Amino acid sequence: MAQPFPYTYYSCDCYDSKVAAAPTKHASQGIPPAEDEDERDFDPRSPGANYSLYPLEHLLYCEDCQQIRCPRCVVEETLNWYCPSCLFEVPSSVVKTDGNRCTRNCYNCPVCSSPAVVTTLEDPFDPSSSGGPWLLLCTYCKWTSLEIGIEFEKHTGITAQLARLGNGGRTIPSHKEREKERERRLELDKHKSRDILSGSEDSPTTDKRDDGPPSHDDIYANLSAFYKSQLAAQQPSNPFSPHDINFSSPSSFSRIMNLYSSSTSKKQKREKPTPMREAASPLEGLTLHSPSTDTAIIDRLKTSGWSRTLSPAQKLAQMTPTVRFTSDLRPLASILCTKRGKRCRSCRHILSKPESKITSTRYKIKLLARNHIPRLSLRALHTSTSASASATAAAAAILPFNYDSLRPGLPIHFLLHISNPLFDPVRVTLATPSLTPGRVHTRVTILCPQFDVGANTDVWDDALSGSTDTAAGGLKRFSASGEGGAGRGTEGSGGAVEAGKIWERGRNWTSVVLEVVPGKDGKA
Amino acid sequence: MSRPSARKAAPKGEYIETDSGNKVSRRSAITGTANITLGGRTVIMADVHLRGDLHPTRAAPSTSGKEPITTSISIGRCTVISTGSVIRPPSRISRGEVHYYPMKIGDNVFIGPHCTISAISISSHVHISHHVTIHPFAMIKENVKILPHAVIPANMVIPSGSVVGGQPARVVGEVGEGWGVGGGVSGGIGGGEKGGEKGWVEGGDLRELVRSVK
Amino acid sequence: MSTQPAPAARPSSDRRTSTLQKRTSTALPKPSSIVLDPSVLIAQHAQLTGTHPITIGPGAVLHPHSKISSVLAPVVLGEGVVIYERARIGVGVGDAKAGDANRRTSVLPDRGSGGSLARGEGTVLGRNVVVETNCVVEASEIGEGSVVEAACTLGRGCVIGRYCIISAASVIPANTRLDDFTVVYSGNEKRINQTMKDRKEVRQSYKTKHAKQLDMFRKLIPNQLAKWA
Amino acid sequence: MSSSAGGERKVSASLGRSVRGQTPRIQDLASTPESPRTPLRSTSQWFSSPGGSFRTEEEYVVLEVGSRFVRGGFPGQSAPLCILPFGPDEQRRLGDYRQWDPEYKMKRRKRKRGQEWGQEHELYRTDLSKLDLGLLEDKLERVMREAYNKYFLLDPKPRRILLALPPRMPHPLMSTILGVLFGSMQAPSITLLSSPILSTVAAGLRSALVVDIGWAETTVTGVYEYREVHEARSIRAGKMLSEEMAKLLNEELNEDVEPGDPKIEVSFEEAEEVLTRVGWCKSRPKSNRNTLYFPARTSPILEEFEDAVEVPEPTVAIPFPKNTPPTELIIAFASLAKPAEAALFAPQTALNEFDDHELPLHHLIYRALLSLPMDVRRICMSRIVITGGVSNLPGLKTRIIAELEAMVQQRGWDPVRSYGSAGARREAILRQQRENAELRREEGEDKVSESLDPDNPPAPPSAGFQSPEEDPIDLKLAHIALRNGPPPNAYVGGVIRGVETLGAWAGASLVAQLRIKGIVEIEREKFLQHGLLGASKDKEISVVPQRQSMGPGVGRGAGERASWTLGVWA
Repeated sequence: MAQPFPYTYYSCDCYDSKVAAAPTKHASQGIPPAEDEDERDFDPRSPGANYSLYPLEHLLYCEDCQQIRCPRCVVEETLNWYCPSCLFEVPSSVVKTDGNRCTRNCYNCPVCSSPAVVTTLEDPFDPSSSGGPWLLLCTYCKWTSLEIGIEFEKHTGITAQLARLGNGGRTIPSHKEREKERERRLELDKHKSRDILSGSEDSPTTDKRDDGPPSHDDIYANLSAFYKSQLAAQQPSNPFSPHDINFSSPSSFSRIMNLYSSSTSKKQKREKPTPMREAASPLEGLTLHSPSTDTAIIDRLKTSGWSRTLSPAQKLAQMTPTVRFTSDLRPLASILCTKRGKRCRSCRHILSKPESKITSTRYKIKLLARNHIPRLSLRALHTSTSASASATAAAAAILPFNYDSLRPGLPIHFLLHISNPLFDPVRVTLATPSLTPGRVHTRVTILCPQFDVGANTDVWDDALSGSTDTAAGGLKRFSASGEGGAGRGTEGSGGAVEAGKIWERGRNWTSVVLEVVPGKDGKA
Repeated sequence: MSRPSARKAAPKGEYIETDSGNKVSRRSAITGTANITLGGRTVIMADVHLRGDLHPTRAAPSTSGKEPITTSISIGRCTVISTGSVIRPPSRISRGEVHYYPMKIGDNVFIGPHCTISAISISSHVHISHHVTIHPFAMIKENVKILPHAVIPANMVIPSGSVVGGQPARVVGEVGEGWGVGGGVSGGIGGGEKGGEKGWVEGGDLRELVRSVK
Repeated sequence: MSTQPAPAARPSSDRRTSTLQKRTSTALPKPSSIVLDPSVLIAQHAQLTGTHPITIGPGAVLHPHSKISSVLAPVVLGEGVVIYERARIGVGVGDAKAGDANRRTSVLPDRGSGGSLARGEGTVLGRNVVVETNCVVEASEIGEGSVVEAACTLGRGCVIGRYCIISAASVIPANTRLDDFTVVYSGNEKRINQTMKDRKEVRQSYKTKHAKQLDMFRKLIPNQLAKWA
Repeated sequence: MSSSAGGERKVSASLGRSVRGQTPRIQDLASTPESPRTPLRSTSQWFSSPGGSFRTEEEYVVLEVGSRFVRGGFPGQSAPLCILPFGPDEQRRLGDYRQWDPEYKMKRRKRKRGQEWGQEHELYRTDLSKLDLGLLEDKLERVMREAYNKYFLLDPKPRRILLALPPRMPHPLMSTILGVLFGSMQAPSITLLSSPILSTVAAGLRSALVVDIGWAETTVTGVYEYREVHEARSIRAGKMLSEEMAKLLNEELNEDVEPGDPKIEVSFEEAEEVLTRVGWCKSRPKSNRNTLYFPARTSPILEEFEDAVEVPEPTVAIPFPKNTPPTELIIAFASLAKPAEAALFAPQTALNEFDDHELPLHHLIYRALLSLPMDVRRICMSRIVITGGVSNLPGLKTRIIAELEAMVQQRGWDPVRSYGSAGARREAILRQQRENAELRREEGEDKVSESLDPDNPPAPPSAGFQSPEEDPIDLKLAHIALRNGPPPNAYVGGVIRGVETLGAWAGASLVAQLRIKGIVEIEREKFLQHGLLGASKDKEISVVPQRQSMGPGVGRGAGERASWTLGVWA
């Protein structure tokens, strides 16, 4: 269990407001309005509830709207960017150009996602001067860049080196080089087709000679180059002529589009067009389907088997969606993360604003809900033996999961503690369905449904006085939190449990007793 | 700064309390006490193992600043290390020699039961759940929550304010703005355990917790 | 495994141990005895218990509060083996703590069943095996140079190959066989450590580093060997 | 500010398109309307706004919202920055980190009662009766937040969104999705583009037959000159496929389970993983294998699993760590192709037994082609673009193309399937045609003549195999074309040909990079005011038949010039 039991979730108002706002949508859906009613009362077990229930520490409070603000009724705005692994701040200007990733030596293992370090392969017996060759090593699953045939000469500027290194060590031409190459070969093809008037269809095979099928990126580059050229062909070359505003403007494009529709053809005539055509060669981004690649993949599957293929997670993490085998993996530069401020979505007031310095953990502004709404906490009121049972019983009552330690029919008492952060007393009224919904019908009785909680006055002397008596049962409490909540605080239960009476009251807190009778579980 | 070695005669009990309020379980296993500093009000529980004996051999800058002697483990104030956890400074080979590096643990750090910790540094207000393994030279910043059974790979840096979990661990979320607020003196303390609410929260001020340890 | 530069190891040691390997692997359970090479380092509070023989090769290091138990079957530690704090070696050490030592045993085949002691082969750790903190090792064999990281549980009758790495907190169910160079990670994933497999120099540098580590321990940890010999 | 926009709408309906929360501009009046048939349509207004022509691509965020994944990134990138799934783990409460607990990770997830296969991995389904739009909104909202906060990392400046959607998306769905993007993501405007067209663009084509083998259904869309001209659907797609795979695995796993023990049931995740890792598709069965590039060993002899055992047939060991006890399944490689066979082609079943909504893929495609006008067909048939998640299954594309080719050879383009008594004569004709076809194939594609002239006169019965008529003018044209026209390859037609595409997202990224404006441009204020009904001033006049009716009124009626339209989505 990630969340030690017992815990408290708060439902944000945005749920209701959403439902309230719904009718328009419903109208468009044609759902009978009757549904709105039962949709209004909040069911914690409905899948939708997962999106409106939050732990207290995630809730903010908008003082202008006088409302809780959960993570989704805020608008977040980025303050600055930094790399989570080297903790360097990245200026906003380069963030985009770097593809939102760190350009230092921060890399993650493509297999298990843990950070990879740069280490050397050099023979310990005769250390070479350069200290190389270097490689990326995952300290967790021991993956190394050697497995994709990549070594580095220097231990610095990995990103730069990686950009030029393809898997298996072949060098990747830079963008410029690729551009040049494309131009050159396009020219070539033109000549070819000019000479042979029989219009020999220059099929992809003529270009297959160079390393295999072009990569995803290459195709994309070719395509966009092709389209650009086609669009440019329509336009006067002078980039500053008013025409050029329309350079790639859709009007011209769509004109090209419906070239064949008679309406525009005359206009075309006037500016003697070369109609925007389809890509005709791989250099223009056209790739014909070739069965050979398919069969190649299948054969590889057959031979290499499961272990050489990639799990869905590994695929998703990769930059290029087309990867299939472990040999296609690329080390992943760590994705930058951001410091963000939060604003109220409705009134735009700032709810939280961290200090922009990366190292600082302080906030300039932080309006927490915990300072405006009562804090609830629940714990079993029992001997340590049955405490765990009772705790889980309640869990079964509150949450969809069921524990085996649940003892049907055995009543357990819980202590509901409500503390008041406000400076005025509050009056609390509790209510619960006598039988919890869901598979396990647990009977919950609130012994004292109505009571007051005192104002939050003068914290300090209370702190001093509180110091002594709070010491009791601390060790148990500690172990509780350690083990994840089972057997929480077992001391106390001084008075007898009586209906209608609050259990205990402090300066700004009150605790009452709930009786929980776990029902028969389908399984247990 | 005081060392567990300098103990004042305490009443027989689970814990020996040092003059600066550190509580060290009699059943804890501490080797190389000379190289360990406890910031005060820090709790070392039973079966905790501190490997102070694995200390830097060549003169390294002492992390605690004041100490002339080499320090291998320095733990801040109000930090709780619970049952069965092992704290061992990380070592690596540098310039052909094995070298142990001093480990630093900040204030108000909670280390759950049965953890194995070799981090190079753990900043303040970090909450480490039970059965967590932290490999050498991991660096954990402030206000981090580590989920149970997480395995933090070596050299990993965990930025502040993140929740990490999994094997290998990755950042799986952010602790909310309100994390670690409350407990301690800021409200709710009046209740303490008696009122049904504990007087401390994860990542918050652990004084209450330390006080309650007996 | 990290590949930092490091001076040469003593090749002599290798030769010596290879012979030792043969001997230990074929060692018949002698009546209860503890055979310790004089170069063994046993720290304070390290435990050796049990009735069956325990054999520890040269240069092995037992950290404080490590526990070697031959209660049910003999234990053999090869040369340069390192056992860290709270690690427990030997058949039967797991049972006591089976419940809480690892919660995941529930979803794996119960280790009791497969771990029949009929073979009675006990536990043999090959040369330079490292067993990290809080591990429970009941495996019958772990090959040379393998590392068992912190808080692992190796069920009875497991046979782990050479240069394997069982990453932290993994659970190896009883009677599992792992090929050489296997890496077990993320709980249940397995992969082959190609680099280690293909590159001899990597293994070599790993060895030298291990040797250095051993030397370091000798410097730092007071030896209580006398108490046992 | 929404109110001000509202005022504006009332004042100047004719300026509607210019409303951006600012005052209308003259250029807007000048902008000449194009024919509503064009899916991609111009508005000069975007560029004529001050500094407009210098705006960079970063202005846009490119999204593709599929039924199981959301792809998002920036224009000019070849691949999306993030591909985010909708799994159950993505739908936990904040602070519930269960899925990171190793113990939980080890457990096999059971399918919830009354849930269909993989239902909890879907964002939406086109069948709205079972769809909780509120939940959809929640899911999408969270995912979009993740995308923006974890991957896009944009500065506070709001970004326009270029959204790729399947055509004919139910309007409630659309309005919900748009609602999220406008509401939570604060997008000032959203441009809708239909994914088949984008796939065509991303293949470098103008016309194509786009076969999108998605999750819930396979959609075959005839695209001609960037216009959808025909659409056909079948439920034989990813969902069925993975379900078949699950069946297969269950059988295999349960083989050695004692009758007493509970049957093993693999989870959706497991089936999915096996499918994506080692699933594949057989080539056409041996019969007339003229387009077969396949090793004889895994040919249809291995239909039965049994022979697979005898022959030293390659096997795959698939680990099932989530099984209790963790096992490893050794399965014949050949049988990993069965699911694709059963789910997508269903060779066992006779054609007349299929419902229209569950046609096997090759029949679906064939029919789609058949129903296209002749000249469109001959263009499309040689531009078959297979995309969608399932299309990554190795061997699938080859298979489909091969099947298609075979069918065309068999039947030509004759809609009539059985001639009864006239069969013999029919045969003769067919033979005749096949000979032509052979002849033609020998001559290869060199006959630019017929390819060159775009508006072909309606050709003899089978447009695919019309014998090229030698026309001097054509020849002349051809030469001219060759001299200063595009390479003839651009005009290939009449033969079955597969073309690879980079996918809809890449297409969208291209379009955005080239700054081409889609027909459907929705602006924030308007949408927030009126929702999809924004364009519905002329309810009564435009009653466009719609797939998912949301009441009349979103049609592209006469009044649409004044406001935005829903284009293909109407």
